[in-house]
Amino acid sequence: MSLNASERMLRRAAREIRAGMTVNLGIGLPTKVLAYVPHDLPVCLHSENGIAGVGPVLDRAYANRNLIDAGGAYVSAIDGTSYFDSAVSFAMVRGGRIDLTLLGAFEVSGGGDLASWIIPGKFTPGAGGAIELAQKARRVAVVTTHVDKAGRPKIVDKCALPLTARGHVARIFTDMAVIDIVPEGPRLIELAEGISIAEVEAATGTRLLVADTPLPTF
Amino acid sequence: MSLNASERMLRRAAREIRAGMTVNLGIGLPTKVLAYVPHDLPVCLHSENGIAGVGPVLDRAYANRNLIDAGGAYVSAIDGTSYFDSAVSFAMVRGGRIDLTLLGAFEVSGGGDLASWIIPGKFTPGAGGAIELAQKARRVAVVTTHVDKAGRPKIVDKCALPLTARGHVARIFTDMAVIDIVPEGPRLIELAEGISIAEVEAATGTRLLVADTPLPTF
Amino acid sequence: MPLPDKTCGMEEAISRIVDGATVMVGGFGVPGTPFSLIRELVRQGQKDLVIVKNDANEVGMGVDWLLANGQVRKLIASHIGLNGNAVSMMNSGKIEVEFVPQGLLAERIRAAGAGLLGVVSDIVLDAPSASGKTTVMVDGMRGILEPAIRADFALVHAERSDRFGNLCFAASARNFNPLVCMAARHTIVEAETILPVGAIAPETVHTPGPFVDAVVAIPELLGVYGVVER
Amino acid sequence: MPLPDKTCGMEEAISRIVDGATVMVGGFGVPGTPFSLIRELVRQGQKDLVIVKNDANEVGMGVDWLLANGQVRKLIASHIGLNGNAVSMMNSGKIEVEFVPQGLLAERIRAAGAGLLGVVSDIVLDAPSASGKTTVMVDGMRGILEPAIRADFALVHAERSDRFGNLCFAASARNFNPLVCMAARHTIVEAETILPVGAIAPETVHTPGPFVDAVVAIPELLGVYGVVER
Repeated sequence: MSLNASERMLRRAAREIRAGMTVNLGIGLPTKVLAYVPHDLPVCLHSENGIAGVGPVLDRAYANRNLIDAGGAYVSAIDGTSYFDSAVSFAMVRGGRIDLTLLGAFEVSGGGDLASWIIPGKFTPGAGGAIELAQKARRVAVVTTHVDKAGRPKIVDKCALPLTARGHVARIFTDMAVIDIVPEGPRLIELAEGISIAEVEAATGTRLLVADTPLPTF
Repeated sequence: MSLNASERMLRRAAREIRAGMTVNLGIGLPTKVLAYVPHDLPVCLHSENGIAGVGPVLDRAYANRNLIDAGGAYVSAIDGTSYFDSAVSFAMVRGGRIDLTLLGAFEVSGGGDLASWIIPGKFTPGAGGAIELAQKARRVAVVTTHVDKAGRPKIVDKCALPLTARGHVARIFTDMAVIDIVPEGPRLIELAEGISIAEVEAATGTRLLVADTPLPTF
Repeated sequence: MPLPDKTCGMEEAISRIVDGATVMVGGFGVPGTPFSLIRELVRQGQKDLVIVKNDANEVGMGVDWLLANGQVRKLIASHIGLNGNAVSMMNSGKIEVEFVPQGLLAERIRAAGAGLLGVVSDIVLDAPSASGKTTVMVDGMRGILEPAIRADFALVHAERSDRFGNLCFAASARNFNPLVCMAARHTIVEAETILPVGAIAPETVHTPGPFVDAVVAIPELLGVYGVVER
Repeated sequence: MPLPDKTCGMEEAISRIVDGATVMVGGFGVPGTPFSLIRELVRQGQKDLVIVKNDANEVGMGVDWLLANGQVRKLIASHIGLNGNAVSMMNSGKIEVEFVPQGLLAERIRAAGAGLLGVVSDIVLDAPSASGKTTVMVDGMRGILEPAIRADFALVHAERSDRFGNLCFAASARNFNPLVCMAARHTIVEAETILPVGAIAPETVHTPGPFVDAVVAIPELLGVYGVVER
């Protein structure tokens, strides 16, 4: 993935974050989306360990030893930040107060299944908070490279790995395309600049729905 | 019930409250016990609506409109008072953090059953917090007149009214006696000054266990 | 990024409530009861409401205004003994009343707020209404399934709110307010003081802003908020 | 009446923990982890412990000291990915690990603290460990019974405590600490500052004193409490 393609993916994903939302960003690519959100957009960032109104990550020299986000980054408070315990934090998640979560993925299926938490025998750190976020946020979108490091499609017909959530992903942002999960299946809705439909189809492990009309690019 | 007998009952019941306890006092006679607790005894009073460390009742002129106890009395804060929501308050109750509750009663059975919340067709205000206190405080004691206004025994073989809690009452303080509920049944353990065992037995609606040795008086 | 501003006019906020809605109301007695929001709900006159509140206030106060105005179909409460009107209306069948022990009421409301289907308790209610309950075994112990109590709207009284809806409650006025904030699909808060975002220290917030949808200023602190003279 | 004084020596407080006990530990990563209490537990050497904590800290920190000292039989956690030792010990069978999704871990601990037998959720865990779960119907919806997680002891880190055990936590160091305070039969708190009773404003208390059994002073704020350098 070229730096340019990655940047455009993040910039496009940032448009998913709208004024007034409470948003939870997963570790990795989703967190990087933040750099592309307009600085004056009124949004509340949530962190699973018990923060609403998460402020910018600080340099170690300025860090507060008692203020980390769920990914372990030393974050900061802003005007209106609040802290709460982990039961309240997940009440917010399961109770439907997270309007949007952007999550990373090992695999996403055309039916909106997400695998992101375990690779049996290889990567078994535990579920953390991803399962509840993926199953309970009002809207779940995935931000991921279109293929893995070995060049294999990450968007597949059926996930081989244990699921984080079944059928909850609404949209996928990759360095090649934006794909919506609709009742009929995965629908290609936007193309990265310079990428053809055929290239996306070749890099995708499931059949995509494609409109007859020209697709917007990002 | 003579004033003197009532006072002695309350004074005796006050000895049930020991240093270090968290205590919930029911409305009515139990609340009046407080006047007989030594002022320097370290005790934490709990109120169901969300107070630990309940301070003295204030005159209306000095009342805080936002600070009432579960009985609606305008109480005060002391050093170390805390406020919390009603779920936390009953977590304290059901979770076993109330060491003692003193409750009023319509009827108490020899098996430790308590009826105190409803008189079908007559008094149906709802359960309030009494049921959880009576079922979950670590120790439940009843403070009540030995007979009702019509002179009928309040300590009975079997409660006729719907129960607040089954078999949870450990001790009963009345104006005539102190009765412990033990596995064998209700045991008379103390007598009010000037009251005979026969008088207690005559005023009690169930058979009492009485030791051969002389009983202490209060 | 700044936090969203949720301040809203009283009339607009209450106008979102529709006939037949389930409305949770904070407060235990007077403290924490959102009298101004209730008064506006009486003025607008939505009907067939299911009200969930610890108590029915007293005659001539708060929930009693809704009862007197014939807006309440059903009341879910823990204790209504201080409101003789409510008891009469229950006894004459003018309203349906469902009693829930106080701590279970709090917990079942919180369960909805926590996105749970319910909780399992071992509290036994010796009343005909308890006979239909489902029992389940948990770790070898018999428990009673207590379903979550959800609401369409919550009406809340806060001492202070910032414009994002971070709330602080005064003393025992906290009671059910943080719970109903969580449990309703749409939470409307009246605040004695509305502060700029950033004016409430992050560690001292009682209810975090994400649980709140609308923050409404109180035009005047009605006498009913004061110490009750009996 | 004054409130009881619960201050206690570190050695005495930890000596109450017996071999085989279930011990809940507050903290999410470094913030809120009671390193000083854990260090004393390592010094005293109680064995066969079941540890309940969100994570296993990192190598050379906190829970890892207990693992390295062979004191842990089982770990109930949400995520141990930052501690390679813990993952290795799990994979080689030296410790048993039970994973619980983070919010359900919090909620099941809270359920114990609230005197409930369990909660009913609709969160599905796609793992072999989830296959033995009981399903129940609640209001026509299928849910999964999640039993309360109880403990004999809780170890808690507070920024401030008064001598009665009213606690305040700093920023994101709150996390699981208020929950484990509630869920254990005996709660031991280490506090960076111990204040006279009355020094904490009643509205600002995060965990009320009745949930706390022992308040222990920290002799020195070890380096491990600081910002982690990677």
